[in-house]
Order: sequence, then C-alpha cells, then structure tokens
Amino acid sequence: MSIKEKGYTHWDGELESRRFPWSPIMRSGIRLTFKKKFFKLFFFLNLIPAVVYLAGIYISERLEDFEFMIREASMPFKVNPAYFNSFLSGDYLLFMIVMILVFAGAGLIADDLKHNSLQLYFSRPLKKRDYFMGKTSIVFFFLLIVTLVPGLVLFLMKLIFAGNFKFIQDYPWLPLSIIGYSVLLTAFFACYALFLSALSRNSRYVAVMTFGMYLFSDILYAIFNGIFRKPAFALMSIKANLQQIGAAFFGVKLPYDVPWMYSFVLLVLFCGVAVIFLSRRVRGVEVVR
Amino acid sequence: MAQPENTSSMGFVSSVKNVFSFYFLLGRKARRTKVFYFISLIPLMIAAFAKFAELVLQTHHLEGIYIFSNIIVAFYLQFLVLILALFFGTSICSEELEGKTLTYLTTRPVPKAALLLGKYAAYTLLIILMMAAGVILSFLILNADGLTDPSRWRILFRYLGVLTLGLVCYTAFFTFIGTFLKRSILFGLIFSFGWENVIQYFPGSTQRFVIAHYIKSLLPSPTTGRFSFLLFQLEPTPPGRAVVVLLVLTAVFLALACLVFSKKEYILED
Amino acid sequence: MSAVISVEKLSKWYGNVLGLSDVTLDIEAGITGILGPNGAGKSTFLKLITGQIKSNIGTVRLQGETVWNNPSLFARIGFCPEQDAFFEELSGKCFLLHMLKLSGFSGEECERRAVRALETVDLTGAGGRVIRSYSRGMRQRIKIAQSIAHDPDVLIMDEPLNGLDPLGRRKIIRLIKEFKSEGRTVIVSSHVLPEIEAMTNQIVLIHQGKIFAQGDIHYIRDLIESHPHMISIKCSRPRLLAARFIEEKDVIDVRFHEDGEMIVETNDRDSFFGRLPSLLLKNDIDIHEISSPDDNLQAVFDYLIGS
Amino acid sequence: MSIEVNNIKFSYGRIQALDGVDLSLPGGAVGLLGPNGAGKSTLIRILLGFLVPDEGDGDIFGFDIRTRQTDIRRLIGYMPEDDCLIPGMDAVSFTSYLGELSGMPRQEAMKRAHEVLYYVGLEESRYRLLQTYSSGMKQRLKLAQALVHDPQLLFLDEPTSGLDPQGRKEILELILDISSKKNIQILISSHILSDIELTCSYVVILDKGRIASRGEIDALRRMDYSLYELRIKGGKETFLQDLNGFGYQIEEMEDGLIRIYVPSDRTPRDILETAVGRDVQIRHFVRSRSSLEDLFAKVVGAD
Repeated sequence: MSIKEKGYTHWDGELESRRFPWSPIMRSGIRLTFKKKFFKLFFFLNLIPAVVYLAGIYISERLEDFEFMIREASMPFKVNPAYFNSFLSGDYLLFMIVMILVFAGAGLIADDLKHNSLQLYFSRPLKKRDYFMGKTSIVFFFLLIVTLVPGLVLFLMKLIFAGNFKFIQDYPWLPLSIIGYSVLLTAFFACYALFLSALSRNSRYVAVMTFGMYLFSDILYAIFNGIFRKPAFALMSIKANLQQIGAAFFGVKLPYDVPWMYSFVLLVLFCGVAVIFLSRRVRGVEVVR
Repeated sequence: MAQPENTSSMGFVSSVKNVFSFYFLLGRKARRTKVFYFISLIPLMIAAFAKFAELVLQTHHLEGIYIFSNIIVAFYLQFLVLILALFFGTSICSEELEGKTLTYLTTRPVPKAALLLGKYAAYTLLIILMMAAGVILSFLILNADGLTDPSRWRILFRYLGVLTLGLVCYTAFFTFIGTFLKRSILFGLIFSFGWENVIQYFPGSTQRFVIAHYIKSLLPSPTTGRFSFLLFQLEPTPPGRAVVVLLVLTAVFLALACLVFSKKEYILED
Repeated sequence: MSAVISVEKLSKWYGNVLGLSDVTLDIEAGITGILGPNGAGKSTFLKLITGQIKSNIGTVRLQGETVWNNPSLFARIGFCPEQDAFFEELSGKCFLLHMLKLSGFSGEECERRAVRALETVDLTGAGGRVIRSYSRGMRQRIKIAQSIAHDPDVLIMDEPLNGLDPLGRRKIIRLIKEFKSEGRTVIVSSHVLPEIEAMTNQIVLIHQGKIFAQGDIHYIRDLIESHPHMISIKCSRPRLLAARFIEEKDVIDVRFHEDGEMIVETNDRDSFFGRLPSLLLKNDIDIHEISSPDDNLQAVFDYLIGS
Repeated sequence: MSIEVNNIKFSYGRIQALDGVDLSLPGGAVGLLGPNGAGKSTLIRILLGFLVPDEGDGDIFGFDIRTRQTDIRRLIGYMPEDDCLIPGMDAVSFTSYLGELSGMPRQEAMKRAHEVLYYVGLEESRYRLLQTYSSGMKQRLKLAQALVHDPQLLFLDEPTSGLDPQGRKEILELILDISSKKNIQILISSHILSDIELTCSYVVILDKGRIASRGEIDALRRMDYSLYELRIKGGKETFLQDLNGFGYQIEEMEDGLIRIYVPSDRTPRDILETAVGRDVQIRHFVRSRSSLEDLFAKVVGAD
C-alpha cells in the first residue's frame, strides 16, 4: 500500500516550450475584458454597421422586391469594392474601434504597471516580445471581430445572395484586400493602444489620451486645411491616413489628394516608435534613478 | 454647500486656500500636466507655422483675426476644453481613491467641502492657464500686424472669457460626476462627445439642455466663414442670461459635488 | 479621568461582509494597543474612530464630539494609515510641509516642524528626495512623521511597525513611548503581541469583528494562563523529569519528540513554573531550553472561541 | 553551487544599491539578511534579470544571468515583496494563469493551482476575487504562484511581512517543509532575524550594498560566552540584582525579554538557584539562538 506524501508535493509533469508562449495572456485577457460591466452590450453595438451593410447587399440583389421603395435609376449604392471600403473605413466604425480601445485597451499595460504585476510576468520564462504579443493579440481579437470577420461574411453573403460567382470573377482580389486592410488597421490600432497604455499607471488618463489623440489629430488636419487649403495636411490625421490606405487597398479613388504611400510609411513609422518605446518602458521593476 | 464652521481652527476660506496651494503644486509636478500643457500649446505652433508660411514662404495672405477666431478658438472650444475639464474634473475625486491618498486629507482639520473646492480651484486654474497661454500667444502671433486695433483685443478678451467660463462650468460638472461614478471617464466621453455634440444642434428649446449651447451663445454672432457650420442651427440665448445660467450651473454642480463628497463614505480598496 | 474616545455599540459591514460588530469601548489617555490577527477588524475600528467611514450602527465620540464630518477635531488627531500610498511626486519634506499647512500652521512654523519631524524619524538626509524613490522602511517612516508633525493630542496608528527592520522598529517604539508623556493618547494597532507589550499594558483584543477582551495586558496574560498550555523543555534527562511531572495533578500530558524535546501540557502554569526550577535543581538536571510554543494570541483566541 | 555572482555593482542614480557583491551559495535554504535599504531586493532583482548590473557577472545553475534569463526563470519561483495582483481574477485562475505562463499545459496548471492553493491554506477562498483579499491572504497567494510550476529554486522577498503570528508561523512552516524535505533551494530575504534563524542554515548579511558577513548560522554564532534569553514572572528587580551580583551582564529588551550573558566558566545553574531563592518563575529559557541579532547589530552598526 502506498500512502500519499504529506506536505509539499512535486509536480510530475513536464514544462513545455509553447510555440506561442503568450497564448495564455491572450486567453485570460479576453476573458477578463468580457467580464467588465456593459462590455458585451457595448461590443455588440459595434456590429451594427455590419448588419446595415448586410441589409444593403441584400437589397441590392433583390431590387425587384423593393421596387416600391426605390426606383432602379436612383439606386443609391452599388456593391463593389468601394462598398467594402466604405464599410471598413467608415467614420462610425473607426470611431467605435477607438471606443473599444478606450474600454478594453486602456488598462492593458497601465493596470499591470499600477498593480506591480509586471514582475509576475517577467519572473516567468517570458520574453518582452511574448508579453507584448499577448497584449497585442487581445486587441487583435476584438478588432478583427468587428472588421475582418464581418468583411469576409459580407463578401460571402454577396456571393450567396447573388447565387453565382460573377462577383468573384469581377474582383478576384477583393478578399485579399479585405484581409490585408483589416489586419493593417488592427495592427496600427494595437500599437496605438499599447503605446498609450504604457504611458501611465493611471488607466483613466490613458483612456482620455486614447480618445483625445484620435480626435485631436483629425481636428489638427481640419485646422491646417482651413488655413492653407492643402490636402497634404491630411497626413496629420489618424483617420484620414487610415481612409487613405483603405482606398488604396480597395482600388478606389483616394479621398485626399496625397500619395497613399506617405500615409502607409507614416503609420509604419508610428508603430516602430511605439514598439521601441514599449520595450524601454516595460520591465520587471520600475527603476527610479 | 457646507457652511464655514466656527468650530474649525482656521476658517473655511483659509482651508480652501491651503488645499488650493497644495494641489496647485501637486498638479504642476505631475507628468500628465506637462503632456496636457504641450497639447494645449499645439495651436500656438500652428499659428507660428502659418505666420512663418505667410512671411517667409509668401504662400498666401493670412487673415489673422479670422483664423484666430474661427479656427484656434474652435479647436479649444470643441476639443480641448472638454478633454481638460473631463480629465481634471474627474481626477479631483477619483485620483484620491485610486491612489488611496484620501486618508491624508480627511484626517486633517479641513472640511470636506473645502477639500473639494480647493482642489477644484487649483485644477481649474491650472487648466485655465494652459488654455490661456495657448490662446493669447497664438493671438499675438496671428495678429502681429494689427495689435494696435482695439477691436481685435476685444475679441481676444471675449474669447478668453468664454473659454474660461466653459472650463469653469464643465470642470464643475465633471467634478460632480467623479464624486459618485466609478467609470467616470467613459461616461464623460459619451456625455461630452455624444450627448453634447448631438443635442446642441436640435432645434427649439431641446438644445438648452446642453452646456455647449450657453457657451456658444456667448460667441460673437457667427460670421459666414468656412467654419460656420459648427454653429449652425444655434438659437442663441441672450448673452447676459447665458452667463448667468453657466454660473448658476457651476454653483449647482459644485454644491452637489460638495454634498456628495461630504455625505458619501469612500472605502479604499484595490 | 474621562475617556478620550468612547465608542458605543459600533457596528460596520461592507456590503454583506462584516467589518465590526457591536463594539462598546472607552479609551483613556496613555497608550492603547489594538491587537488582533489579520482581517480581525482592527483597521475598520481605526477608520471608524477617525471618521473615514460611517458606522452602520452606533456612535463614536472623541473628546466628547462626534467624529464623522467633524474636521475641526483633526487639529488634535494624528493618523498614520495602513496603506502604502503617497503623493509620489512630492519630496518627503514637501509632503510634510503641506500636510502641516493643511493643519493650519503658518509658513515658518511648518518649516520648523517639518524639519523636526524628519529628524525624529531619521529622514533628514532623504527629505529632499521624491517619495517614489524611497525604500519600504523610509516610506513607513515618512508616514509616521506625517502623523506626529503637528503634535496631536491623540495619535492613532494602523500597523506602524510593518515593514521596518529591527532597529527601525525599536526607534519607533521608543518614539511612541515618548509621545505618550504629557498626558497624550496613542492608539496603536498590531498583530504582534510582543510589539504591543513593548509599548503598553493597556490593550484591546479584536477578533472576528468583536472585542474579545479589553484591559490590562496582565488580564490577557491571565487568560493565557488559565487555559491548558504547552511547554517545550529540552534537558539532559528528560524521562526522569517526565516521571516527576506526571506525579503532579496539573500536568495533563507529556510527550516526547524525536530530537529529545519534551512537550508538557499543564492547566495550571503558575504552579508548574513555580515548581520547575527547584525540580530541576533537586534532580540535578541540566536545562537547555524552556519555551512555550503556543504562548501567543492565537491560542487565546482559539480558547475563547472554543468556549 | 547553484548561484554564483562576482563583484556585482548597481546604482539607482546617485544611490549605490550594490557595491561589489560576491556570492557563491550552497544548496538548501539561504537567508539574506539586512536592514531596510541594504540592497536585498536589488540583489534578487538582478538575479531575476529585472535589473542589469552595472558591473559584475554571475550564473544560476550554470546559466549566465545576463544572457540566459529564460532558462533560469523556468527553474525559479519568485515571491515578490510588494503587493501584486491582477484585479478581476480569482485565486485559482490567477495561479493557473501564471503556471501556464511558466509553460505548464493548461489542464495541468489548473490541477496544480488547486493543489498549491490547498498547500498554502487558501482552499476556502480560492474562488474569491483577489481585490477582496486581506494582506495575509495576498501573502499566501504570492507563495502559491511561486510554487505552482514546481521550481528548483525559490526567491522569497520578505515572505512574512504584514502577517500575524499565526500566519507567520504557518508560512515559515511551509518554507521549512519545502526546503527540508523537498530538495528545493530557497533564498529568503528578510529583516526579521528569527525568520531566517528558523528556516535557514546559511546566512548572508548585507549592509549598505556590501556583504557584511556570511557563513553557516551555527558557525557565525560561536562566541566565548553563552547568552541566555529569559522571560520571567515574579519579582524581576531583586532577581536581576542578584544575578548582577554574580557578575553576569544583563540586558533588558523592550518587549520584556531578559538577556543574560554567562561567562564560559559558569553554568546557568546559578540562574535556576536564584530563581528558586527569589521565588521567580522562569517562563522562557533559551540558549542564545539570537546571538545572530548581536552579530547583525555588530556588522550593521546598531545604535
């Protein structure tokens, strides 16, 4: 007969090296965010544009059913790449994305700084890179659900409603555009949110900054444009830059008269700066020199 | 509002003054204040850039006073005043709870109302200074060629007054919100960029339910410039009455804030 | 002498968690130790008597006045909170200066007192550094400085010795003892009996939100005396000694551990210890160690709850 | 030697926290002793790789502390000094989360989290939100998360701070249990001497960023007189006067402890006889466990 040993017992398992050491951070981060009051309700509000656009696709395919409402000649929209572009870089969707960041992104690093929990992470076999990947993936999860997923669903629905493959023959590259643009948008916003979240231990401050900087950059553009009437100032606005790239991805006429590459380079630069800042700011202990 | 109590060893006013001087210092030392200072000075850089472009690059003619009153002021009014008031107003109570420093204040011979009012005064002054520095300097730069014109100065002072009133009133409102709401920032954002932004364009007396309505009523009647859309559908309240309403609102919000702050017990937890 | 603090039927709960239950108590001048394990309600009690939270039932009177929303009282009260929280951007001295100012002192007086308080807690050299850069012990001491700088009549300290090293601890104990002179009142909470014993005889025992005992420490000691007690003895001929013990009727149990340690359980410690030295001498036993493994509060609590 | 460091220096701006520390630590439990601000926490943070030393090098289990941090951290558990938690979580998800981060498979981490929470005595409150934990519970939780992945080396930074005597005793018993039977090495930093005495066999005393003394506790204690600690009940005055008459040096501590220095040519029998003569009860009689405190006071220059 064997008797269970009293007191501390060793664990007989093997530690594994995960391919993605950060996956637990993502999983628990998402769970914690959904636990927040009102977050679920708020999150579903973000799917409203998707529903509206879906209705639009349906109507465009079943025009005859709606003839009593719209005369064909005055059909207000056509489902083409521009339609998808206006979904993915619409003002409302971008605004709601920022609000998601205020809700779910502000505390990502700020709360860890405030509760001294960075040392818990970094006393584990985690590299800084893994920590950031974990936190980034939380933002990715939420943002892709409101951009990429509805984007692809809309595309599929278009095919289903149409009942033929003409659409995909016309625009075979469209799914790639949807994926590319959604990922780019999300990657930028992830850098943006983490950068601001690491600025302070105070998540209220971060929340104000997240919202403020987005709006501020847009207002700045409006002011400059007001004075100088030069579209190049659109490069100052986060929103304008994103819309510019969106238009380029979907092969639509650019909303601002500036090469879209500039916007692209700017956003990539911002992400680079954010990453450098983050890797300096986030460490096991706060050192006051 | 709590009465100045005779039992106090110092008197209400001097308590407020002490609290004020403490937070005025603390507010200046905080790093985030510097960030906000920087942001509020950005219009100044815009102004300087515009002037530079006019003088050196000779690109266009600068309509100094027009740009000042329609662009710079619009920026402050639509954006900065709200952000500053929102952050600093909700900070007044929340930061003491989050930092668990409330204890140091409530175990001093200072009435709670004096704490709140002193801190409100300190933070409001701090953000008024931020705003004023940016506004005045951009005014000077943009109007360097017309500083002898007294009508321009009148415009400057009018705008300064309006912006100050706006800060005073909004900060009081957010102070009140901060005394009882935990997620005050989220609520504040929705209020100031949702409710305020939408309702003020409603026709009739509905628009009188927002603070922005009274502030805009104080602005000079809209010029038909490029930015007049910001003010469209305004059915202004007479300026005199608007000022009174703003001041009354401020007093009411502060009184409510003092009331809540004095009566509510705050339990400090993680 | 009238009570400095008198508390009647005080009860406090947070939501549905009980903080303090039906506490009636008078505290007089001198040092009073509030003693109890973690989470017993000590902090709740101190927060109630300093008016930081409202009681659900009952009243608190400090020098005859109610405490809740009565700020004028705090000119005479010093409070050292438990939480490790500060205005981190300020220097230690600046913090003291402004706290003094809030207490209503003039400029020079603030300066003088701040310097003196820094000196009292040995932080003169570090007064100019920001609190953010302080070590744990320094933070604790600046917190204490803050509570004594305005020379209060009543000093209330929540776990002031936490996080201090032995030397720091000794200094603070000395400081508290000095403070008591001139008829002032000090209320100190702690979960360590010897710490409190080093400062005062007057203690209040709190456990599970209730006052279990209050009064002179000897009373508590007697409580400890009056319940069965374990004594550990290490000596040269333990079995001989054990045989002698068993003859006595106050000895309930004798056990041996592997390393020659003998555990004796008695229900009358006075007579047991009274006998012990002569017993050792008579039998020519070399004594190595006498100790009481459960000579602590928990034993009293267990006993009190058990009965 | 599990830990070896040479000439470690580190400064926070003008404040030199560590000024040339050499260490090579044997197995078992090692105590790191020193007053507040001596550099204990800084040393541990350097060993964990949170801070990079300005000078010096070292290795843990043969892994360089500058370059092989990830390998080192797989083998160590760390219990930090300050409060740290993730709000919104309960103890089980917190502990298993950190276990997963160490590389435990998810289901295993969950199982093990329950186990260690039982072990540290949090079984009843393991589903409660961490924000509502008392300081004693937070302390236990920190120990639990340090143990969850069954490390080979434990760093405990002030493990008993803020605990009541009962809680302290229980934590120390856990530490003793882990170190004595389970072949896990432990480095404990503390300013509480008796914690170190109870749990460690080897001690390093730090002061002002330097190593003031180190060695086996027993060896450090050797002295040319014996020191006894007593607690008595009865007429203290006359008892002490009598002992003074024997030429014993006597010291009374603030907390009522009496320390008697007995020269090596005398036995403590005199003390017993005096006690009988003066009708004094000896409640506590311990042969000089705390000469460590003397040593401590000597090397760090007590008041």
